[in-house]
Amino acid sequence: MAEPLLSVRGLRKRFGGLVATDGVDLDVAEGETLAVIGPNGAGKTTLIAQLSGDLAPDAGTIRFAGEDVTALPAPERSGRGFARSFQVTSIFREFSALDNVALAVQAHAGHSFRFWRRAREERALREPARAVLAQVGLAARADVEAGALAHGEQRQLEIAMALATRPRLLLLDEPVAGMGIDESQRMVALLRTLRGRHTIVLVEHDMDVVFALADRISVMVYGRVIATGAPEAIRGNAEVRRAYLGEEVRA
Amino acid sequence: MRTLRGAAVLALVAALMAVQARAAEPVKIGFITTLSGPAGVIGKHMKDSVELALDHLGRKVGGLDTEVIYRDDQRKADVGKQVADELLKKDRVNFVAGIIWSNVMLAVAPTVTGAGTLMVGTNAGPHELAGKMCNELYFTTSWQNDQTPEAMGKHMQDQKITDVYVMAPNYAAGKDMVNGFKRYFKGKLVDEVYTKLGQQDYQAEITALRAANPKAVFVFYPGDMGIQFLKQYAQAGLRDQIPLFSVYTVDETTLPAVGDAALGNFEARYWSPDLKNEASQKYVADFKKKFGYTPSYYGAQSYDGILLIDSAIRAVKGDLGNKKGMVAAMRKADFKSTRGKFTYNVNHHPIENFYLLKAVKGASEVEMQIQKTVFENHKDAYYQDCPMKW
Amino acid sequence: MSWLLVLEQCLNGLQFGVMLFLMAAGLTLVFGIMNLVNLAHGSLYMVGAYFATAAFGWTGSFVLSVVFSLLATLAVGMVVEVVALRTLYERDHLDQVLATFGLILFFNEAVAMVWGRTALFTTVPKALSGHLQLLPGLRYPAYRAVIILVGLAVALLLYVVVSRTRLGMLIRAGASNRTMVAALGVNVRLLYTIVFGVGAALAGLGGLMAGPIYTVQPGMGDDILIQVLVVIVIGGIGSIRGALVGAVVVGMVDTLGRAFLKPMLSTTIGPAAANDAGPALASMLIYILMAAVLSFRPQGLFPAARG
Amino acid sequence: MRTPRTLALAVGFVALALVPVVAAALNQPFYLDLVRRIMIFAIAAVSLDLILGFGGMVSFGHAAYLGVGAYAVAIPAFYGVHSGFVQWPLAVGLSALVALVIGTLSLRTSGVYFIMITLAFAQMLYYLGISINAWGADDGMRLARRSQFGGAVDLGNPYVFYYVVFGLLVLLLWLGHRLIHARFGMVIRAARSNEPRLRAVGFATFRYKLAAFVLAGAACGLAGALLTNQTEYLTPSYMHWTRSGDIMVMVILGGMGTLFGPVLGAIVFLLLEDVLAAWTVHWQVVLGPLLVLIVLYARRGLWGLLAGRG
Repeated sequence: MAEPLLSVRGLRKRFGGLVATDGVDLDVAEGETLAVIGPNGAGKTTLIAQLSGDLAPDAGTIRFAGEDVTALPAPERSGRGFARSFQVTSIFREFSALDNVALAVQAHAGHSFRFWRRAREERALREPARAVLAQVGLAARADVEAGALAHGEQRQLEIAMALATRPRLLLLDEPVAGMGIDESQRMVALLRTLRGRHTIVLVEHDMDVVFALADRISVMVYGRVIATGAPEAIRGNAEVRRAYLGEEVRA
Repeated sequence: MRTLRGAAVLALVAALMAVQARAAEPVKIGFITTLSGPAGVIGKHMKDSVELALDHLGRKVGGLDTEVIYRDDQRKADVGKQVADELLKKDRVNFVAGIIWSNVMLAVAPTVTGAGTLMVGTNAGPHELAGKMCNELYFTTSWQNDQTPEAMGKHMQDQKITDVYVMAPNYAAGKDMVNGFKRYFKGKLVDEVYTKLGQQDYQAEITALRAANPKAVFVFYPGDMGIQFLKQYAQAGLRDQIPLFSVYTVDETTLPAVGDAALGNFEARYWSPDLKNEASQKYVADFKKKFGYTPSYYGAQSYDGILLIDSAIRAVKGDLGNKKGMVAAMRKADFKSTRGKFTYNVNHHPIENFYLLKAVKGASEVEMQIQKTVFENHKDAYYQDCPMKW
Repeated sequence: MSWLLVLEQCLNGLQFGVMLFLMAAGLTLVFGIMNLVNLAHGSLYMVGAYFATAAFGWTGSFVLSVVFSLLATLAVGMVVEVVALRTLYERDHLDQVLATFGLILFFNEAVAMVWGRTALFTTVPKALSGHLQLLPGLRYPAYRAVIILVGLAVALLLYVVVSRTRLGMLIRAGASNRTMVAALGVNVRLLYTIVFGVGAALAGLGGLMAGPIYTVQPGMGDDILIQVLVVIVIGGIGSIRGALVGAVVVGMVDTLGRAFLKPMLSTTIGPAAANDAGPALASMLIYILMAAVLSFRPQGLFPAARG
Repeated sequence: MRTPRTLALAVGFVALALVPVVAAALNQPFYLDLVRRIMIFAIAAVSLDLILGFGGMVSFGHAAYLGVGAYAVAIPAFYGVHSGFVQWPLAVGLSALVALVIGTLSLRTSGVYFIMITLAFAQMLYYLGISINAWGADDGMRLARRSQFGGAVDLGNPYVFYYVVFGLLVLLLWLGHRLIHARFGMVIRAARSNEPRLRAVGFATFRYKLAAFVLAGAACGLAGALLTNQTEYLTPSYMHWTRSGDIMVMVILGGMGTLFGPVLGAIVFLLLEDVLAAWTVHWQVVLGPLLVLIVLYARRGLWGLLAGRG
């Protein structure tokens, strides 16, 4: 195997007495979709936050495209091609959907110490933003205030914002959380179009979504990755069933 | 722009003509002081005294119908300047009087005199206005700041007191007071300590003071700082050990709150409620009767301010346009001042006596009692800088 | 300077710190639990001092005046909470700062209308007006010693309540997770009102103890409020322990700065310069301290669990 | 929804522009002074709103720049330099510099900590001001002359001074309008809306917030320069924390996060103060609860009320 795009070694983060991630190792190849699953409190969201740069790990390294990015803050990782969605929808609620995406474009279109020209009249920002909105199926909702969008649409908007930064690596934290069946299916369809074109790390509870999208699956329990493998292998892994899937079934 | 200037000139001319035409109209006096906030207590003393002066004059200053407009400066220089502008330009007052604080006065006085209106200060006495910035249209019925600490310095020098510990708040007036004190006191100073403006707790300083073991203490702590310092000084048990000499610290606005903690304190001042003269006794008696509390020097000099204006208007027979005549009349100080007869120096600041006062147990409460005269006809230290000649 | 002098100045610093703590405890509790920035806390301190002074005038008994003042401030606090502040909990801090700034204006003026602007007379009760001989050569005013003891007792009591009782459990839980407390079936509104009232009473306790040594007048709470804000920010907002540490640190730094900065400076830069720089620096010291602490620990010394 | 505001805006500007004419016609030059002072505080309020309303940075120490700007005029004047070409750029530059220092240290914190640390810095400057004897300490300094601009502009003429202030206010509003809709403004406003998201899409938010903080400080420094010229006096009390509170009240009263709200807030607050203070010495007992009511029931401020329900 060539050098993976993302390579994580020994990632550790504690909060007081609680160890959220306890020496996590991960490798994600270019173009691959890796799903991270695990019960609540397994440390998945903490893992995403450390990958995106919102949380500084206590120990361990994160290498991306051959470069050690462990010490880089979130904006700089974004500049290197990281993009994320949040577990709890995170958008600019007072701005229109198009503004939201245009901001993401703006972040990667030179500096923003520009004080004169109306940003909303910059075609270099608006055109790509419209294109991405169309890609996620929100073209018709471009001028709606983001806070007024339906929940599912807001999640789509988040994906659009991530895509607008032209990422190499997408970090998706439960993209279908809280969605109805229809919305959920639309999101899975959208994510399916991204497979292969982007490298994706996906944290998700919904097993249907996971098995629909993942090339490989890592299982996290109590801050550790207990198994990694192809979906079929994970489905058949007894330890995983006991630690995780069984629990899900009972619940 | 030119048309605008034209409009401005027209407006000014119109305003001047309006003033001229109203010569026989009632006299309007704008009185600026601090009425809101903690310092509002001083403003109340001043306002009540103005009201008493009006009563004594039959509500007619200079024989004219009188309107006094009180405005609150909130103890802020820019607000003082604004209300002064309002009094001058909107109410078109003939006199502006009052002002407690030096900084407010320094912002207001040039505004008033610059507009050709007479200003009668009834408290603040910054040295600038006694010296280089003195003005024909500016009078004060109080004092120049330094005169009072000079009196205390002289008294302590006369008594050959030495090893004196000096304390004051760390701001301009505090340093001025100490400088005034040192102008006449030449004995040994143990230390000079400047504390934070508005400080509440002096225990640390008092501890250091006791450790330094001086023979006397000289302080300047106006308002609530004084109340706190005196209480804590007494509570530390120093009242009986080290005599305390102060200026602008113990007066009738703070005595009710200080109480026994002031007993034995020495102050220097040009006026005290027990001053024996007809005008003062009448003022104090009527004031107590009307308002139910003992007046302070803030009040006495405000009362004087109205009487000074009265004397000026009478001298020009109600012709308020005759500024020259009024200035000439005011220079004579021809009115029954609560401090007794006094004269004006070339800089329009009083040449007056200063007394040593002591806090003693009176009939019901602690009161200030005159011990002796320290200065007779004392001039301030800045009048030679004043270019005015008359 | 002798070590006795240093010791006595440390006691002074401790006493000032304890006074700050009484204010800071209530403020930090209210912030920690209700997420409310209450600038009007200084007004409650003032109200406490006024009630005590007035009650002493009516009854002539120091003890009665203390009891009355504590209860009355508690009541005022609860009324203010119900009438004005309750709706502010979910608002952002800006709204809270503004509304409570309005309350300061109101209280200062209301007090002036009721009691007048002239400062009121209060003094240390006879029984406490003497001095204690702590060490040979070290006498300390009894009243100030009592302030230290009362403050430390309150700190201990608060510690026990917060760490050992059901109320304390709710308070701690409330600070970290409001919805959870509500889910426990606790009447959150009542809990808030009580906590606010207790915070008010603590401020009132500070005020009534301050009355005899400071000045009882309108606006007396404003300056100490700013210092108390410095205390809780240094300590970490929402943390009682932080409030205690912050208060003692601020009290010590301020007092020792005032006492020793000038003498120390005069040995290095000369007496004249020290006379100018010393007092200026001493008055800025606690703000410099706060800026320094926040530069290294943006959440204060003891960040509350809620981050 | 836009109509009442647009109308109010047009009426407001025409009214402000006509104040000198009306004042001259009615022979009431005082209103010139009053409105000029209001507009100066409006400039300060708009500058605060840039960071507070648009950027979500609740600075409780904004009066510090008012003071720095005022000192930047008064100190050169004290040494005989009366040229406004020196004083005013100095006021703007110096307050920008001070804001840069304060902002660099303060913006590491957030929430209440930010409110308090900005307050602390303002207090430091206040105590510094009252301690410097050479520059008047607590007493302050008188400005012997208003800033001189050669023969071009004579601030001694109240009408000229009025239109200078009016012009600067309009200029600030115009620049502000461009700024908040430009890329920079989008970033600032988005930072208020959701800073973690903004960082996640790739903005290093600190430098943009700091830049806004510095711009706001600079604009407020200009207001300080104008205020000393208005008062012809400088005191450190321009920097007192209650002054910061006043400016903040103006912003919120008028409606934060809008350009014209702070102007309206300054007008209403200072007029109210003038009217109430003339009516009763207990005016603060009215003003205080009024503030509480506005916070509780008119959250978008007076400018928001003008828009009606929308």
